[in-house]
Amino acid sequence: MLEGKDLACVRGERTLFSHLNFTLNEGELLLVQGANGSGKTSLLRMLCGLLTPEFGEILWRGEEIGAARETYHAEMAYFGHAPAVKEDLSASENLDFSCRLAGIPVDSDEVKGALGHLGLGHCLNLPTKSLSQGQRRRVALARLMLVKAKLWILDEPLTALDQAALQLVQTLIGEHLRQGGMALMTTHQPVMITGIVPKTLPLTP
Amino acid sequence: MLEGKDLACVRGERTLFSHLNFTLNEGELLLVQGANGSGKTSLLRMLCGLLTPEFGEILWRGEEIGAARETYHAEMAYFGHAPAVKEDLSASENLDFSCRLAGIPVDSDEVKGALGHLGLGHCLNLPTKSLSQGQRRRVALARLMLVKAKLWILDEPLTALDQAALQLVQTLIGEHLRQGGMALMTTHQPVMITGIVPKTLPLTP
Amino acid sequence: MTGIAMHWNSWSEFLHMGGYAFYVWGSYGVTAVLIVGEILLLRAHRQKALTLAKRTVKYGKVEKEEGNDEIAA
Amino acid sequence: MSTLQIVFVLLRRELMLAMRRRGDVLTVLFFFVIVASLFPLGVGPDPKLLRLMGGGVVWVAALLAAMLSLGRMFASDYADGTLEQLVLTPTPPVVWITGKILAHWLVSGVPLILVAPVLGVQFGLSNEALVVLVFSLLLGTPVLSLIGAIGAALTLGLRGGGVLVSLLVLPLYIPVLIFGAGAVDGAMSGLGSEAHLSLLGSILILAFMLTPWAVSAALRISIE
Amino acid sequence: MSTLQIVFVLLRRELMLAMRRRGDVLTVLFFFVIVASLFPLGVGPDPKLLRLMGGGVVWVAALLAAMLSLGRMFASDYADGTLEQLVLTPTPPVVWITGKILAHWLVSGVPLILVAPVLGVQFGLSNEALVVLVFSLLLGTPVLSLIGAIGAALTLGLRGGGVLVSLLVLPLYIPVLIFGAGAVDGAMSGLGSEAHLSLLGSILILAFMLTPWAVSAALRISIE
Amino acid sequence: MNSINWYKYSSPATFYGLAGKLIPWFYSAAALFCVAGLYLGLVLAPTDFQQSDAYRIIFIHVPAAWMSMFIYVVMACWAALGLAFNTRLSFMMASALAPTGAMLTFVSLWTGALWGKPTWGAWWVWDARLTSELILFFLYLGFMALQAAIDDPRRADRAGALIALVGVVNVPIIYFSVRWWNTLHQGASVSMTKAPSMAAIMLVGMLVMALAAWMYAIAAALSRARSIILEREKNSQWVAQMVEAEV
Ligand code: HEM
Ligand SMILES: Nc1ncnc2c1ncn2[C@@H]1O[C@H](COP(=O)(O)OP(=O)(O)OP(=O)(O)O)[C@@H](O)[C@H]1O
Ligand SMILES: Nc1ncnc2c1ncn2[C@@H]1O[C@H](COP(=O)(O)OP(=O)(O)OP(=O)(O)O)[C@@H](O)[C@H]1O
Ligand SMILES: [Mg+2]
Ligand SMILES: [Mg+2]
Repeated sequence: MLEGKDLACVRGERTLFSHLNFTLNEGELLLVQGANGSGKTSLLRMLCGLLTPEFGEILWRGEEIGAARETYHAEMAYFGHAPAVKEDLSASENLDFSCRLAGIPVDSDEVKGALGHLGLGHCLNLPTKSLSQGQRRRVALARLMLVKAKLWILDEPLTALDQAALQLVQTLIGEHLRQGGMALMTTHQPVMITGIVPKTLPLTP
Repeated sequence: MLEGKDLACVRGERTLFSHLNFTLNEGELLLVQGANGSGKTSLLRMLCGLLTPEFGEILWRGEEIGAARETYHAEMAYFGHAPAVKEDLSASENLDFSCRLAGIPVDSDEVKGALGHLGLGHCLNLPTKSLSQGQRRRVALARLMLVKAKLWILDEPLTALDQAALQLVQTLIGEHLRQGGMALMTTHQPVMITGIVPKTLPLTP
Repeated sequence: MTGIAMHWNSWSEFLHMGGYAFYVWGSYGVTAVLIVGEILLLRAHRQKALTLAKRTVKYGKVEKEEGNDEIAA
Repeated sequence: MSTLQIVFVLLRRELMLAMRRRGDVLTVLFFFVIVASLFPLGVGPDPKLLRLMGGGVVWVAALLAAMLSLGRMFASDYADGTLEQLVLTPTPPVVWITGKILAHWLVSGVPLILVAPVLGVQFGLSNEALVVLVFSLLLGTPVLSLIGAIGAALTLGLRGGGVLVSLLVLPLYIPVLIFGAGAVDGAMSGLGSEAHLSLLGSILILAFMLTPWAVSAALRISIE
Repeated sequence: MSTLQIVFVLLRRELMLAMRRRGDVLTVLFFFVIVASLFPLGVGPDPKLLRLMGGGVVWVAALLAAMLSLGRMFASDYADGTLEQLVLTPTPPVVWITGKILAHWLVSGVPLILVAPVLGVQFGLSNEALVVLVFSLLLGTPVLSLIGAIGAALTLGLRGGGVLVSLLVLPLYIPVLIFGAGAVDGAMSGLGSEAHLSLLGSILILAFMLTPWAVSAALRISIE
Repeated sequence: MNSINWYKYSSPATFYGLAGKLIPWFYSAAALFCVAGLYLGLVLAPTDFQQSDAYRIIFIHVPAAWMSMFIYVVMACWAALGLAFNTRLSFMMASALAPTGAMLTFVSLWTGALWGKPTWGAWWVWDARLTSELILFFLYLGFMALQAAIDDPRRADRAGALIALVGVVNVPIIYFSVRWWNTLHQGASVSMTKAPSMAAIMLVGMLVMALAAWMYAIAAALSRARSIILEREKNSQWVAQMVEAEV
């Protein structure tokens, strides 16, 4: 479904990778692996359409993602290094607005449910600036549950999370895959999702 | 020599720690331990005199560090989260200026020696903005070698370093201690310095 | 206060202020509004602080009174 | 959801954020007032001279205040990742960009329009000139937000962005300044200000149609 | 090393850094020129009017440019940890603070002084007035750097720092503006400008003796 | 520490209770003086032969102008005390005074403008006294904006205190420079009419109103200080006990 063909990435004056090929089908998880600075974030941003590849093309259901921008973005959710959470809004306001802006109207029960599922039930209405780093990332993760995208692109979703949250996120990904979703992620931590054998994609210069 | 008596620290509205006591003598290493956000950096900044303790006092050779500011700062070196390296200056210019500003005139051979020892011999004259994160921290570490302070206060000196550099830094600390220096550091990584049994100082609220 | 009598002959004269009603009452009126406004804001501030304190007490985040906290106490 | 709904949601969000950080909004407003008040102090208290300068000074102060408030337009969204998420919505960028510019104008342009008459009074402008001043600002400040957005988008994440953006944007502001201040002068001198105001109006329409595209391109460049 | 040597090393470092990022310095200079040039555009081309305003406008532009350049004074040192290291040197903070303020003035005040005569000519100032303008800037811009340093130090690391610093600093700049512009006006009107210049001089001496202490206190507060 | 007793009085908990008892008294005094002053000024005082009844603005204008300057000085004194002795209460008093001071500054500007239009024919002239009052307003706003921009209360306190002190050093400089600026040029077509030799009753009325403004300012500042204390000390034992006792 998502295909990368002969991709190359150049940042500054360095070629980070080249001749990269992969396919990702329904129910599959692709782990992008590599050292610090090897270009994982760059690859993920490329797959979102935020960065233009130096060479090669990226296909979504056989179409180039630039050409199919609207349908592609409607089916995709990106979780980046920055949590995309406004410090002055509360967790539920944040979620509400980000879903609406993505074109998905949600009601407040859904929002509450998602936040409760991620263990934020007691701080729905606090401004997020008084939440800890890990809690903010949970707010961002709750968005994934609401947006109901087909393809998840996750950049280090496991950092800053404690043991319980780690487990939760992995279960979340597992369920998503079992329901026919696909996911592509990077992480420096071990990933264990019951019933799923992830494909790996090593990045080397 | 360095003594903390009944120290307490309040950040924002939270008391991070209180009733903290310790002594650090020549040749000793004190490891400050605690979870994220437990106040390690705050304690170290307090010991530098950058932060005023909410309660308690800090003594250097029996004198309050505020009163003995000049002598204390002349004998102390701090290595913080931020590497204190100017991106637009080269590694050797950076070192040269920072030593001179600390009141220690150095000649260029010494600077070259220190940078060479830390494996930066080949990029003495590049502006530091084109160095990687780990290399920048090495530049900052080279300053410790030149300033010849009695007391080292090191905040996570081991992050962003690769295996070889880790080894090097620990050897450096070991030598410093054997020559009668003292060091106080925080880290989330295991520390192994031959011949030294570090004291530990756990931080709990 | 003998020798000082009420200056005005009628209400309307008082309100008219010798033709300067707009300026005089404009001054007094806006000042009154500002003072009442400030008092209302002060009350709102106090209510907010009280609810905050109550919530804090309810969630049990109260620190133990510490011997070395006499500056804080 | 329809395009209009998206703009509406965005506006609500931006206004809510502005309410939560009222301080920022007020600070820009007072900057405007202070800058305008500096001029009499520099030039001297002669009322005749001040009356002649009034419109121009208020307009220059508005330009500078608008320029300083540009930092807020995309920077925080860029820093916390919201901007990326907006780019990744299926909505065409031009739509939400228009919404953001509109919000910026509501938050930092409209307050200027509201206090401008007070400043005008301080400079001794006639009543008619005060009305024209307000009208010219009503037509001109949206243009400042629109053009400024391009500069703000281009300088995202650059060091020294503040001064740089002024260099990019101030020259583009000059036509607005000329027609805006010209309208007020026209009203003061009795020459009439319709011509100036209608030129401002056409600049507004032009800017409204073109700049969102330019901003969209600029954001793509900055986000890469 | 002696105190003087430390100041000298610091100056060398700051100037070297300024050379490496010439763009920043030039941008402030252009801002100065653009702001001063906006006025004739806003006010109209009447030469008499412009002559009357000239000194005041150049001085206001200098104030605004100085204010915008304040962001550079401590911010990057604060962000990369250099400021902490400076605080931790045995040298008394007042010494290196004086050095930094001096460097700031050399980098952003002196260029203004050099181009000011050109702007003065644009406004039709007399030769004598041009000389006085340069002198008044020579005495006044160091005060702008000195007072500005307090604002810059207090707003370190705050969001919206740019506009905030202007709110803090511009009111305090007013005496400098009044005497500076007054000196130029005095020269233009033939009333003489010695009184104004000597007042500027006394303000400079006062500021030079007091502000480093205030800045030192402000930095301690902001670094905590 | 030999000044334990002193600390006790400056302790927010003690102050909180004390202020709570005092506030009603100050409010009552303010209301009393205000009623008396208004009666004197609006009802009893005769019409001024020069300015007709427009002069009655004086009964708020002058008290507000006096208090606006006085409060700034008091605020700076609290700030200095706070920086010198590190007492948190002093900082809180400084922040509590600022909004009231700014409000009164605005009142004096507003009433002055409304007075100026009938007497001078202009809402505003760039007169020395007017201009320095305007700058005082900016100084208040700068203080408040700085405190609002800082999240950490400790830093906010100290930074605010420092800018208040810098401001108070500058106030005389600003005042004299503005005066000088204005009198040197003397281009203004209107100049401040000399204060008319006031009838005794006007003077008394004005003084009574000034007292009212003073009492009000104290009451408002104390009340704001109490809320600030409550916000800052919400984690402490005494607030918990107090809140629980109240519930
Ligand atoms: C916006 C305009 C005005 C402002 C900002 C203003 C400001 C002030 C200030 C700051 C004071 C106290 C000064 C001191 O005690 O030294 C004051 C006092 C006074 N003002 Fe105004 N004023 C304004 C307009 C007027 C007007 C239009 C009049 C009357 C024609 C007026 C009459 C007075 C009088 C009689 C006093 C008391 C005299 C004294 O104590 O020296 N003011 N004003
Ligand atoms: N905007 C940019 N301009 C120039 N170079 C860049 C830019 N962004 C990133 N780089 C460089 O590209 C390289 C790869 O960065 P990237 O963020 O993709 O790494 P990564 O694999 O995600 O690393 P990490 O594990 O630390 O997240 C780095 O060397 C970085 O310096
Ligand atoms: N300027 C500040 N104002 C308010 N709170 C602060 C400030 N600086 C730090 N804190 C808070 O103090 C706590 C301790 O911070 P500190 O940096 O000392 O932690 P740390 O032990 O060094 O953590 P880490 O292991 O992540 O480095 C954190 O909860 C932080 O939010
Ligand atoms: Mg990455
Ligand atoms: Mg730390």
